[in-house]
Amino acid sequence: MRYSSWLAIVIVAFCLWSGSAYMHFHNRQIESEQQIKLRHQFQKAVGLPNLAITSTARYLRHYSITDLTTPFQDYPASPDHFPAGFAFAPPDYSNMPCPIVFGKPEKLTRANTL
Amino acid sequence: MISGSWFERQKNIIDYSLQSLLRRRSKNILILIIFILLVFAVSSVLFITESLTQEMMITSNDLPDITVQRIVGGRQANVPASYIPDIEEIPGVEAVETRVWGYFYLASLQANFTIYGMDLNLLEEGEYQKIVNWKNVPDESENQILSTRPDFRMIVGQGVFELLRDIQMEKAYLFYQPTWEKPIPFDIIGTFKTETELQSNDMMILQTEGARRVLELPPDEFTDMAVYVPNPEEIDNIALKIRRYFPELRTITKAQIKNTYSSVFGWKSAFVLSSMLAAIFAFLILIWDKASGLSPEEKREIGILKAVGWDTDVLLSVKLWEGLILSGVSSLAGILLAYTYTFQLRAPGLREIFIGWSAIYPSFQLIPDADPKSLLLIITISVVPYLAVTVFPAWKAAITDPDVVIRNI
Amino acid sequence: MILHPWILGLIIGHSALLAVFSLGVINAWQIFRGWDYNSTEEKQFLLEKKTYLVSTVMNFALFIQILMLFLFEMAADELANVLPGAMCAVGTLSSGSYGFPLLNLKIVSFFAYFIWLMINYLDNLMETYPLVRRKYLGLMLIYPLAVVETALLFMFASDLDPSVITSCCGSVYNEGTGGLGGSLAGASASFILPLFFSIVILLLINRFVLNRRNTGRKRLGNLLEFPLWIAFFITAIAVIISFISIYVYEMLSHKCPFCFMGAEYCYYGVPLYFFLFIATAAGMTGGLLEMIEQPQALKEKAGFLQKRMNAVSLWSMSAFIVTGFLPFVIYYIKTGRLI
Amino acid sequence: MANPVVQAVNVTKTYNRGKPNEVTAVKHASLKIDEGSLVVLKGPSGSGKTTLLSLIGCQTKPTRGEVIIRGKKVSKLPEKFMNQHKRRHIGFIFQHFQLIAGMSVLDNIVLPLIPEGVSPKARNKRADRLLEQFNLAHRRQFKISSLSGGEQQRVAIARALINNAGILLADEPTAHLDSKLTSDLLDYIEQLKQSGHTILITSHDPVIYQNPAVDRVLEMKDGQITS
Repeated sequence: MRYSSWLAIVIVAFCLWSGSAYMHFHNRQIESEQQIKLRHQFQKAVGLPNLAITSTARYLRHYSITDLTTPFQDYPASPDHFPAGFAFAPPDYSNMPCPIVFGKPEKLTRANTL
Repeated sequence: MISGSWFERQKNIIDYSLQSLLRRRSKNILILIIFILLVFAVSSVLFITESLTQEMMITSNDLPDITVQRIVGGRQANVPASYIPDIEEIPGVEAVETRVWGYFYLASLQANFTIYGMDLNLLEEGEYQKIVNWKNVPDESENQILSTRPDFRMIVGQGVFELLRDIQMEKAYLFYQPTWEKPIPFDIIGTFKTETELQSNDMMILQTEGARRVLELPPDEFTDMAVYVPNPEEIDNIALKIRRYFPELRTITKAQIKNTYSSVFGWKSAFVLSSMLAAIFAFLILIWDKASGLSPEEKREIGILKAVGWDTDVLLSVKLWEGLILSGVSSLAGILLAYTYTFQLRAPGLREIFIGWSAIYPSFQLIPDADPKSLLLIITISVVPYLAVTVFPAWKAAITDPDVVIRNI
Repeated sequence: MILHPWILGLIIGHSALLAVFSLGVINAWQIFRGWDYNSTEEKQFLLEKKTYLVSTVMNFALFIQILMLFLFEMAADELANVLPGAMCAVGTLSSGSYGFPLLNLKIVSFFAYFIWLMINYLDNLMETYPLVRRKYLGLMLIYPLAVVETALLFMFASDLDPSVITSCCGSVYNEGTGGLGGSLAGASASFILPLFFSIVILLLINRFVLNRRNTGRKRLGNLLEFPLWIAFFITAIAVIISFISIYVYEMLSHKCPFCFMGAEYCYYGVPLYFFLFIATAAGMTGGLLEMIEQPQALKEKAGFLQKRMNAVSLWSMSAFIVTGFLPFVIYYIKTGRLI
Repeated sequence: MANPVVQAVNVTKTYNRGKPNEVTAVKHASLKIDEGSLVVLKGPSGSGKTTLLSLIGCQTKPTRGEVIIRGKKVSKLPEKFMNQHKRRHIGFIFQHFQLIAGMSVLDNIVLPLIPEGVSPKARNKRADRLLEQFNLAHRRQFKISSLSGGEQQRVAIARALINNAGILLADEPTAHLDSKLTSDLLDYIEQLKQSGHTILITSHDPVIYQNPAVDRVLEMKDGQITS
């Protein structure tokens, strides 16, 4: 077999692969039409900007409408750690007593075993 | 002597380059794998960035034209209702809407919800109806409670709903603030459809009055205002006017929000990319080493080729074709892998960088956005440095003297 | 502001370009200093081998430069999303004081590389390499272009100030400078179009009248090509801005030479600029080749190359005019009026 | 008498000039070889035969003097043009065959044609003819490493002949062959001579230089041609 036929096989494989990727792309585009419509509706109804992908703190959830000072006041359980804050979680505060108490005080044990 | 065309000559050279690549399979496969991984990493980051920016851009046209906030002491403060008539009077302003929203941190779940107050009846009618999965409330008595307490209803995002279901509060959630005497239950009358989850995932939409209670917002005060301006050319002017009349107010236009968006994601992806620079450099050094440290076997081969009449520039083209084929194949494979990983597998591992460490994750099903421009960028980032690094070693190899073969040294 | 994928891409590409070019220049210097055709020293053999390195390196540099031209335009376009007030690439380029100088410099260096490579190609056809010293001297003279370019890129990148997070929050004035504002857009189509076509006609007259004659006039004609093609390039850009773009966007106010390179306009600008650059580069090279006289054999070879270059430039020019005026014709046929 | 096809005028080759290990391998050597003749260059090892052969075969450039192949002064040419001339006029058989071990017989044979831009079809046609001639047709796709010494020798000859060069240079072709294979080789060489090739062989093997087919025997000693 000639060596360039190897390349041809590789290229054909790539074509198939890209074809399947394109099919996925195309299907998603069609699917997303409905999705986009619904999202337009939602956006119109609510009007709050930014995506809910970082819902932790105000300066992350709505960074396009918060101010630069917010990192210092925001995440309820965290001191500021802005430069890394977008990727790393603050220390685990779950051992601390939960300030919100439902029912009787003796239930106050570990906060996250509600 | 038959002499072929320039084209035929290039074809022969490509043929030979392939052959020589395949003959040194083990060495080249190693390079191929590392190369694919690098391209894969770079392009996944770029894909996610582009796609997220795109996601934002899709809906950003429905945002209010100007968001107005009040700043007191350098911090955002509530907006009293007294501003509304003054702003409405500015020519060009169509409407001023007041908004009530904020956050609610649930320490036990370490989750931060976004609370938004609006008239839920609005959602029950017209086109908005479609964005909510309404919950049938079969129980007659509960229905009664519902009707008697219309202020304590809410619609939640899918992510919130799932969290609440885990703590058995999927029917109603008990809000509590320290100043209250006792918790108030809020009935969940619906959830937002998953199609909107990228925006609604952490949202709790409450009836305005209820939201005021939860956010402890006094009557006649609002979180911020949304100003609607029908003429897009006027937006900046009106924002300027608002700032002139009321220096304590801050205006954020739709365009500024869009800018922030692309710059934040651009910054994030460049951050990830530059942290990968070390890996890229390591790879380039590896390539340099592989390309310049010729084995005696390879040196002999080049000597033979030179001795049977190959020119230096033919050998150089062989080397560069080898590089081009290797880098071309791996960048293609890397890009395709990245596509599959990002949009079909939803980028496990990488998505955490972009979605942070929140407790409420959206499912991260992004709409693919494959711009040929970014493909060109990826290819530039991967192929150009590779070839640049191989030029000198390739030349070094190509100038091997045929003497090596003849005198058998 | 350096942290943006497109800026990173540009920086990587330019670093590669500069690194590779520096390698070429170091070797060019050695060749320039030590070249002696009649020598049989090992050193001379090594220098001869180095000529291969320099040619390869320069071919590669030209390749990167073309890629970078495209990438730069796209980066500018992409960054316009980030910069307040910038609507497209023009906004990005004019936001700092380095954008347009950088673009111009890139165009100049593209032509310089192209011409150098053509002369290098010609010289390599000869067994004695008659132009060797002059050509490497030329390479060293081009080198500062690459250095300045890279420096400008860094300045451009650090000069870009999105200040978006503050501008959203603070009271930053949106300048809204979407227009070109340059001197080119100021020129109206009724002034630029006749100028452009008179240059085209001059070129054609030059090509088919002067060049047909023998000896002295032919030489003059070929030498004239060089300035004529430069003029052609500049007026063509002006025509694109003041006339072609109007019909591509079908809007009187939109005069942007970059937007139509995007997907929304089916990448219309890519072939347009491709033809323009090829026509100009080939035309300029054809004119310059006339200056080569010294060895008779070289002059003959240069003559052949010149003919080829002239043909290429002529065809590309026609292709440019056809592509350029296509939107106008289509618009005119569809609506029956001018904008 | 025909014109000399190969001519060396006062050739000198010095390796590592100006260094402590400077060696002059060939000193002021001159020779002329006529069209169609078979010439043997004999001499003890280290006498500069191989260097002279590689100078004639355009593999290295002389330090001083001229090498003229078919009327063209090749020694001053830049490598590209020298190589071109070499590809068209000279076939070279190396002492250790110098075949690329990982490649098949066919691929090895067609190597000189690749930079000329000969299409694979034309290449294979020519190679097949030579394979037939040298009894190698059944080994066409074999790897070089699986061939015997004699077969490798034949492949090396076939490769030297693939570009239809009129001049054939062989460096110690019998050094690694037994007597049976040597006589086979001599047969081939005689055949080639009959078909009009000009052949120059270096050897210190009496079987070669005492062969009746040899037209001329030159002797080298200490880098100089003594007879």
